[in-house]
Parts: sequence; structure tokens; C-alpha cells
Amino acid sequence: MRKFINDPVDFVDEMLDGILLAHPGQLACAGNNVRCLIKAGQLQKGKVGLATGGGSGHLPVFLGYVGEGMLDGCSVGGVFQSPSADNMFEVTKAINSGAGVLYIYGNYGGDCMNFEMAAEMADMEDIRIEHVIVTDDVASAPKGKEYKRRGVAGLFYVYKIAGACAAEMAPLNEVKRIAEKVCANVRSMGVALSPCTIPEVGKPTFEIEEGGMEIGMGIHGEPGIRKGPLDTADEIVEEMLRPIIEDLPFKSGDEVSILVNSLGATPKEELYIMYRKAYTILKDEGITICHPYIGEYATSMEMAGASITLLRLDDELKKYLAKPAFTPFFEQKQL
Amino acid sequence: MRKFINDPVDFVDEMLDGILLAHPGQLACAGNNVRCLIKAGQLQKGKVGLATGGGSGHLPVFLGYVGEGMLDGCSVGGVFQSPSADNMFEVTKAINSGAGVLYIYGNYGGDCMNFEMAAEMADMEDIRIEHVIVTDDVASAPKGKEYKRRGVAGLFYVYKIAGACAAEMAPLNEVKRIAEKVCANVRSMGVALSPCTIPEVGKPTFEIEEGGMEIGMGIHGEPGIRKGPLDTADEIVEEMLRPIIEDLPFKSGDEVSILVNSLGATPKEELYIMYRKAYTILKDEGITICHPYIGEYATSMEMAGASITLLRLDDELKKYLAKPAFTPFFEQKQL
Amino acid sequence: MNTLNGTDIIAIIDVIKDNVVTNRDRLTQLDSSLGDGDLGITMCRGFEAVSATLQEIEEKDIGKILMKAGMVFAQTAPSTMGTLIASGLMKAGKAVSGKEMVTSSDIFDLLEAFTGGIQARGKAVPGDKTILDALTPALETLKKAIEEGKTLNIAISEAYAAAVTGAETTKDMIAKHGRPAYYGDKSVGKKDPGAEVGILILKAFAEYI
Amino acid sequence: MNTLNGTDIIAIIDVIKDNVVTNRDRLTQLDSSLGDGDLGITMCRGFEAVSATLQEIEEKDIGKILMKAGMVFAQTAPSTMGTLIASGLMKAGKAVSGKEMVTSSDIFDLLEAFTGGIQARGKAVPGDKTILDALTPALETLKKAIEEGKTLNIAISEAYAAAVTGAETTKDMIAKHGRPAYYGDKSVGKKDPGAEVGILILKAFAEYI
Ligand SMILES: Nc1ncnc2c1ncn2[C@@H]1O[C@H](COP(=O)(O)OP(=O)(O)O)[C@@H](O)[C@H]1O
Ligand SMILES: Nc1ncnc2c1ncn2[C@@H]1O[C@H](COP(=O)(O)OP(=O)(O)O)[C@@H](O)[C@H]1O
Ligand SMILES: [Mg+2]
Ligand SMILES: [Mg+2]
Ligand SMILES: [Mg+2]
Ligand SMILES: [Mg+2]
Repeated sequence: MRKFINDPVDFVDEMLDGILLAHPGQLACAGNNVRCLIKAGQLQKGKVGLATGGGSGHLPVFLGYVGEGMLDGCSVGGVFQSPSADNMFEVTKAINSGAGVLYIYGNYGGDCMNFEMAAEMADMEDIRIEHVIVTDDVASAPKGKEYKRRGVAGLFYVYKIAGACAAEMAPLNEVKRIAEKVCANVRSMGVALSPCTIPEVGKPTFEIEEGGMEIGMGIHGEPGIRKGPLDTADEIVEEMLRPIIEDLPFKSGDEVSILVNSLGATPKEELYIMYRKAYTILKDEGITICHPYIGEYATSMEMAGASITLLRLDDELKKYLAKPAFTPFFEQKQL
Repeated sequence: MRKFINDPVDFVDEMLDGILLAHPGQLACAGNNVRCLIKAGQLQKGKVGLATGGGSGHLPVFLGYVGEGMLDGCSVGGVFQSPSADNMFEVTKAINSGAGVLYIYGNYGGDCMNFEMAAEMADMEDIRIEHVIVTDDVASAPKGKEYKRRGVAGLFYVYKIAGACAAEMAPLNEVKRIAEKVCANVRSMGVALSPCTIPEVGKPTFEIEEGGMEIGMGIHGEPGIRKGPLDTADEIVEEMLRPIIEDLPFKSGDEVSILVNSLGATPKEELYIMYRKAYTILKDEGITICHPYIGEYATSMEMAGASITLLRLDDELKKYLAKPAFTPFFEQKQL
Repeated sequence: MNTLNGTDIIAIIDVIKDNVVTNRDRLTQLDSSLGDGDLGITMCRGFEAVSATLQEIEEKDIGKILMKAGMVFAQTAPSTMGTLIASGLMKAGKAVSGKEMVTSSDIFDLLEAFTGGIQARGKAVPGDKTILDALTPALETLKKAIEEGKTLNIAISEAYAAAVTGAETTKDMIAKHGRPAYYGDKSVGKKDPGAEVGILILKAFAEYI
Repeated sequence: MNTLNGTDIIAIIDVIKDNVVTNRDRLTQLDSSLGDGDLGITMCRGFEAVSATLQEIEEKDIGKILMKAGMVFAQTAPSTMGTLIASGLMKAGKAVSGKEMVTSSDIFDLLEAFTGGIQARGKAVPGDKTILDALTPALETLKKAIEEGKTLNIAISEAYAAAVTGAETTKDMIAKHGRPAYYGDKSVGKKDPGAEVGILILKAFAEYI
């Protein structure tokens, strides 16, 4: 293990302590529970509350997108584990200003079941809840079985755009519509070059030998679609981008935003080498890039690897994507 | 090697291609040379030009800080290698609007000699040049021999504050004064938990065995001050922060900004665990934190490790630190 | 023993805790090859928390004991299996609500409600390669044994054996739910980690009774 | 041969290139244990580029040849050692500017200027554990041998031997400059990587002449 940790049992709570100490003006916690993070300051009356939640170990996913122009709250689970339903409910109560709360989360069994339980609790207190489940990972199930797919870096786009929409005081069904529109138009694929270690386990829970790779691996080490020796960056990008393009499909004339995301250990230098190839492929396909995001947006601890996400834009999505957002982990001025 | 690369020889140029393709509105290159990066758009008449330069493999250092409110240009070297003097000169010519150019760079032999050569070339064309050499790494030479110290993550603060000063149209000597003031008040220390690999070498050029660490190691693997088995995060922070505090020294009543920086593979989760401890130590010392920066600010490829930097603030430095800045790698609205 | 009171139920949960603690690495290992490797950690955390809480309460109503156990489990181990077990415990509590003593047939009701809670929350059916493939055959065997008039001791032992056999059959199944489902056909040949938890639960009943 | 023309100088630089290519891994290895491990790469890149450029130019003025070599080196290998060698080459070019043929004493001047250029740019002195500790004894030996009337062939062989010995003495020195200096006392016992480059340069002269 090559990690800065104290007692592995305290990993998540110490991290949250650090985050709250670092950004007191931006983040706070609900019910005095560090696992229930919310935006600091007064609730905006009538604004739809946006909540997410999920396991730790993916920063800035999930809590890193709580802030101006994005999310209102996030319940935080242990490493790679769902938060508990009552923490989700705690966040829900804290961010509901009367206009209801939209849950946006990735399609993982534990998270889905707990958000369902939380919604049942909220229902008992007459808080309107809607769910949007993100399923952008094309590697995790074939076309036609999108409902089985995992949610990965595409979450970022859903948060960003739904956040901008909610900030304009759109009602719950409208924010849900726009979030679902993002889901319908966003596709991702990942590749892993190394395993990662859950602090409490202390050693990698899966193996990728040095010089190997696994195309399509999930952000918790879920199996991918092909294992093999490490190809060149260009070949890997080709292998990741083709299924993405074919899945939606993205077509000549489309305008997209692209996210080239590091899973943790992969440095920005390599992401830009990947972007270079992605740019060429998209250009050859007649697809225009509107705004690229390149960096760490959804990670898997210290895993070496990357993912590519494409979002097809229309005027509406473009408008919301361009809006400013300021969280402790993501800043963007009006594009 | 667990890296996304094509031919290792093309590593730097392909990365730069990617960067230029990704951020055409923000970055351009001088003399049609991708290794001579400058801010896109018109030169602002009468503004002092700020240039940096250094080896590749440290993103966002160096070129990542070229942009609004920070630097005007950067010459880019091979991995861990100085840029050439004539590329530095090319950048110099491109960003000089008549008010002269300030070179801000880290104290490394190759960089120093090449910036000297570049200044000799600039002198022949009557461009006023001043140098500020950053030497913030307390692990690299004892107190009293500051001139021997390496420049590491402290560069960020010098860029940020000198950039804000130059943006206010201060003259060259004033921008130099403020940059030197930052240098006089900034101190850093690093720790490495893993080696990193230069693509053209193909294997790590130094070793840190799994479960080990090296306190004080430099960002190119320069030897540190203590090797040993990995301690807890809290112990490591203690061992890094004490020498920083004692060196300046930082004293009770001081107000500081702190930068907890990942060397590459270390995820944000761990940085916040480190920040938590740093916060407590500083609080106990009576030192107030004004604004923390936590993330990847100066890396060493995919090295696991971190550095801590403290900058003592006064009203002037605080004012400039708070100014907005927008580069493709760093965004900050007015604090 | 043919009836159990609250203290017995708490003791059984304590044995389950011991079982998952003893099998922590084994669960982690099974979950590593079909999931994310956290099953050992979450089961220990959940059952340890429940066990610790139950040692301290003065509650005789078995329904309330199980309800409390479910709530603690949901809070401390909100993984897939944790949430399923929590849902199961709460339903089990509802099924024996108000009782300070349970008979063989109550115990069957309790375990049936437990299994039903898991099924309702997770929407899986037997054959999907989940914990249900250990629990469902155990339930059937228990029902039959009780109907045949066997002692609770023998009936529960047979149910435990059925859970073991049932869990074994998951090796031939293709996973349909949770992370194991990502392995698709490749999940064949591997035992479902959740089914192993099912065994440990029945084992505790068999050991205690 | 007691005089050299431009073609000879270009040929010698080509031999230096061959020497660094052959010793690439060795240089990398030395630089890994006292620096950043790039010396093999940068020296190959610099000398390969210079060698390739010089094969293509039609230039007889040895001064201009060396000046050009320096500029190419500065552009292609701007590491510490690269910049020092570039500075040295340019000064060497200045020293024999205008000459199409160089004698023993010109060659001494040329090498002295080369060394001087390195010294001026890097501000090191002999004893600081740098390339100068190979070059300076070589220069002294060359000077003495020429004064003693030895043939260039013999004189340069003796100079090469002195460089080898000089480089060996760097093992006992504490590094004062560049990355090796970070090792402080721990640099003792290790040969300076730059001094090894000094050897390879003198070796090429000795081999060719
Ligand atoms: N929908 C479901 N219904 C019933 N059991 C399920 C379901 N999904 C997963 N499981 C069980 O949960 C086990 C994995 O539990 P756990 O490790 O907690 O999952 P995760 O770590 O993915 O949250 C599986 O082996 C399976 O037995
Ligand atoms: N100031 C100096 N003057 C002379 N030689 C130097 C100086 N600094 C370093 N050197 C030489 O340069 C060698 C290292 O060269 P190089 O690998 O190019 O350095 P770096 O990779 O640090 O830029 C050292 O072994 C030493 O011989
Ligand atoms: Mg899990
Ligand atoms: Mg170097
Ligand atoms: Mg699991
Ligand atoms: Mg070197």
C-alpha cells in the first residue's frame, strides 16, 4: 500500500473532517453528521434540491459537486459502499425548501436500494422525491439493456446541467426532464491499467499485472470487456471511443462535449495524449467538440486508468453546460 | 509501466498537441513551435510579461499556469529537462509588450543556465529581463543556504501573486519585488511513496519499495532527508510541517495560505486526511489558515506522494492571492 | 429447545456475528472474485454493531428486537447485502411483532418474512445467484420438517444443510443482480458470496438451537 | 596526423556520438544514482542531432562548424550537461574562428576554450565533482605533452588517460553542483556522471587521431 492514511477504519470520516475544515464557507453537514454533506448557507426558497450519494473513493464524485450551480447535498458512504438510507434522508430533509428533491445517482444495487428506502422515508414526511439513475457506462451491458449499465463519469454532466437548470428555479419535473435528457445523451467507457486498494482491505481486491490493461473495467474493479497487454494510447482511445460512438450513436454533424477523465494515478500529461487522438477520431467522424473537460472528474482511489465520456449537446444542454459553477472541487466561469 | 503513451519520443509533443487542441481559445504557441506556449489573444500593451519554463512531467506546473491573471508564456522542455534557451527567447519575444519580461522559474541547474542564455539573447534585442528563482523546498538545503534549494510547489504562489500584480499593470521592478516577497515567505516539503517513470527510460529511475517512503524527496526523485517504512498520515504531516514552520519561521499570529499537493497518484481523499492534521498543527501553533489549496498543483508524473507548502501572507500578498485567475488548469474566482 | 425468547434471539444474532467474523477473509475473497471485495468488512461491521446494540437494550418483544437490529444494520452496513439484510430483519420483526416467545412455526414465519424482505427490496428470484438461493431451500426444508413434526433442533439442522447445498448450486448459476452480474457468463463456476452469508445465518440457528 | 581539418573535426564529433550511444545505458545508470537518470538520453539526442546536422553542411571553417554544433546542441539537449557542452562548443568555435585547419596548439586552444565555456556557464571549479574534473587534468596533460614536443597522437592519448584518471578521482569528491549536489556527503563513492561524458569526448579524439 502506498497511501497516506491513519487507522483505515477512520479513512472516510477523517477525509470528511478535512474537507469540512478546508471549505467551511462552501460546505456544511446536516444533522451534525459528517456523512451528510450539504451546501453551506441559507436554503433558497423554492429551488429544487439536488441530492446525490454513493461510496467514497471517487473524488470529486460524489460530494465534490456540491456547490454553487451544481448539487445541494450528498450522503457519503464508506469506500465503495452505499451511504445509508437514513443519511440520505437526513440530507433530503436539509435541502428540501418545499420544491422537492431530485436524487441523481449511479446505477449500483446498494445505492438504488438505499435511495428507494430514503424516498420511502421522505414520502412519510410529504417531501416530493424524484429519481434519476445514471447509466452511462456502455461497457457494462449491451445496447437494449441500458437499465443494467453502471453510472460512471457521466454523472458529472448530469450534475452540471441539472444543477444549472435548478439554479434557474425550474420545477422538479423540469429538472428531472433535463437530467434524463443528459442521461439519454451521455455515454462513457473506461480502461484500467492498475488495481486500487481499499484501505480496510489493505491490498488490491483485483489484479492487473504491470504492462496489462482491462478495457471497460468499472470504477470498483468490475470486470471489463477485454483484458490484454497494454496497447498504445492511440489504439486504446480508438478501442474506447468506437463503442461509445456506435452506441448512441453519435453522428456526423453532432456537437458534443467530451470528458477525458483520470481514474486517479494517471497524470494529465497522458490524458492530453488521449484527448489528441479522440479529437482526431471525432473530427474524422464529422463530430464537433464544444467544450472538453480533461482531468480528474470521477476516480477510483489511486487506480491508473482513464475514461472517456461523450455528451451530445443541443441548444438547451449547451446553455446549461456553459453556466458557471463553483464547488470546492470544480470551478467554471460562464463559458 | 502503466502509462498511456505512443512512441515515448513523442510524449511531450503529443501532450502539447492535445493541450493546444483542447484549449485553443486560451493557449497558442509562439513561432509555430508547440514547445513555446503563450496566452492566446492580443498582447496587452504595457503589461509586464511573465514567463516560466521547465521540464515536462509536472502538470499543471509549468505551462498550466499560463492564462488570465497568471502567466503569459512558458517554454516547455522534455520530461524533467530544461527547455532550450532559444525556445525561452522565442516566448520572451512573443510576450514582451514593451514593459519587459519577468522570468520565474525553479532553481535547477539546467533551467538557470538556459534562462541566463535566453536573457543574453533578449539583451541583444533590448528586451528588459528580470529573474526570480524559486527555492521553496526546505528539504533540499539547510537554512542559510537557501540559494541552493530547489523550487517545487511554491512556484504556484509566485505565479498566482506575481500574475495578479502584473495584471494591475505594475511595472517590472514592482512585479519582481512582489514575486521575491512571495519567495521570501514560502516554504515547502515533499514526501514520496513511489517512484515514477520517464517514458523514454521506460522504468523507474529510482526506487521506493512498496510500504516505504522518502521524506524530502524532490520532484525528479532527488534524494530526501529520511527513508523509512511508511508512517501514518498524521505522523508524516507532522514530520513535513515542523521543518517548514521552523525554517521561516512561521509564528503564532501569522496568517498563511496552505497548499497540500499531490505528486500525481495520491488521490484527493488522502490529501484531505493530511490537511486535517495540518490544520490541527497550525491551529495549535496559533497560525491561521486564510485559504487552502488542495489538489494537484505540481506533480511528478504518476508518483505517489505529496507536498505541503505554506505561504505567510500580509495584506498585499493576500489581496493578490484573492484575485481571480482562469487558466485551462486552474480556475479561481475572486475570493 | 422448542421455543426461543428474546435473549435467545439476541444470542443467535451474536453467533451470526461470530460466524461472519471467523469467515471475514473468506467472504472478502469470494466477493473479490465476483464483486468489490467488501463483503467481509460490511458483514462484520453490520453484525458487530447489531450485536453490540442488542447486548445493551432491555427489550423482550422479539419483533422490536429484530426491528432495531434492522435499523442498526441499515445505518452501519448500507452495502447491497447490508441493505437487504436490514430490510429482511425489519420484515422479520414485523412478522413476530409483540411476541416475547416464538415457537417453531413462528421461527418459520420469522425466517420467511426475512427472506421475503430481501426479495421485496432486491427484486431477485431463486436461481438468480443470490443469497436467496441459500435461504429459499432452507425455508422449504424447514417448513417440511416442521410439518413432519420434527423437533426444532433437527428441523433447523436440516434447514442449515439445505442452505449449504443451495449455496453450492449457485456455482452453476449466472449472476443476475448486483456486481456479480457484471461477470455475466463468467460468473459460472464461482459461488455467490451472498449465498455464503445465507449459510452463516442458518448455521448460527443450527448451532444455538 | 598532426593537423585536422573540418572533415576531421566532424568525424571526431561523430565518434563522440558513437561513444555516447554505446554508453547510453551506462550514463543513464550513473545519472540515476546521482541525478535524474536522463544523461544517456540527452547526450545521445544532442550528439546525434549535431552529428546529423554536420554531415549535411558544407562548411570548412572549423570555428563555424563548432559554433553550429553548439547551437544545435543547445536546442536539442538543453539539460544541464547539454547546455554546458553547448556553451563549451560555442566558445571552442570562437577560439578557432576562421581556421580551416588546426594544429596541435590550436587543438589545445579549442579544448581549453571548450572547458572555459563550461566553466563560465556552470561556475564550477575543479574539485566540485563535475565534468571539469575529467577535462581539466586532460587539458593540463595535453599542454605538457605538446610542450614536450610529443606527437599529437601521443599527446592526445595521454590527455585521454588523464581524463580517465581525473574522472576516477570524482569518486572521492562531494558534489557541489546540479542534482548530484543534493546527495551531499552521500555522493562520495560514486563517480560523477558528467565526468564520464568528459572521458567519452577525449576518447573520441584519441581514437580518431
Ligand atoms: N438484487 C439482489 N437481490 C438479492 N441479493 C442480491 C441482490 N444483489 C446482490 N445480491 C447479493 O449481494 C451479494 C453482494 O453483496 P455486497 O458485497 O454487499 O454487494 P456490493 O458490495 O456490490 O454492494 C451478492 O453476492 C448477492 O448474493
Ligand atoms: N554547474 C555545473 N558546472 C559543471 N558541470 C556541472 C554543473 N552542474 C552539473 N554539472 C555536471 O552535469 C552532470 C549532470 O548532467 P545532467 O544529467 O544533464 O543534469 P540534469 O539532468 O540535472 O539537468 C553532473 O554529473 C555534472 O558533471
Ligand atoms: Mg460494496
Ligand atoms: Mg535532467
Ligand atoms: Mg461487495
Ligand atoms: Mg540528469
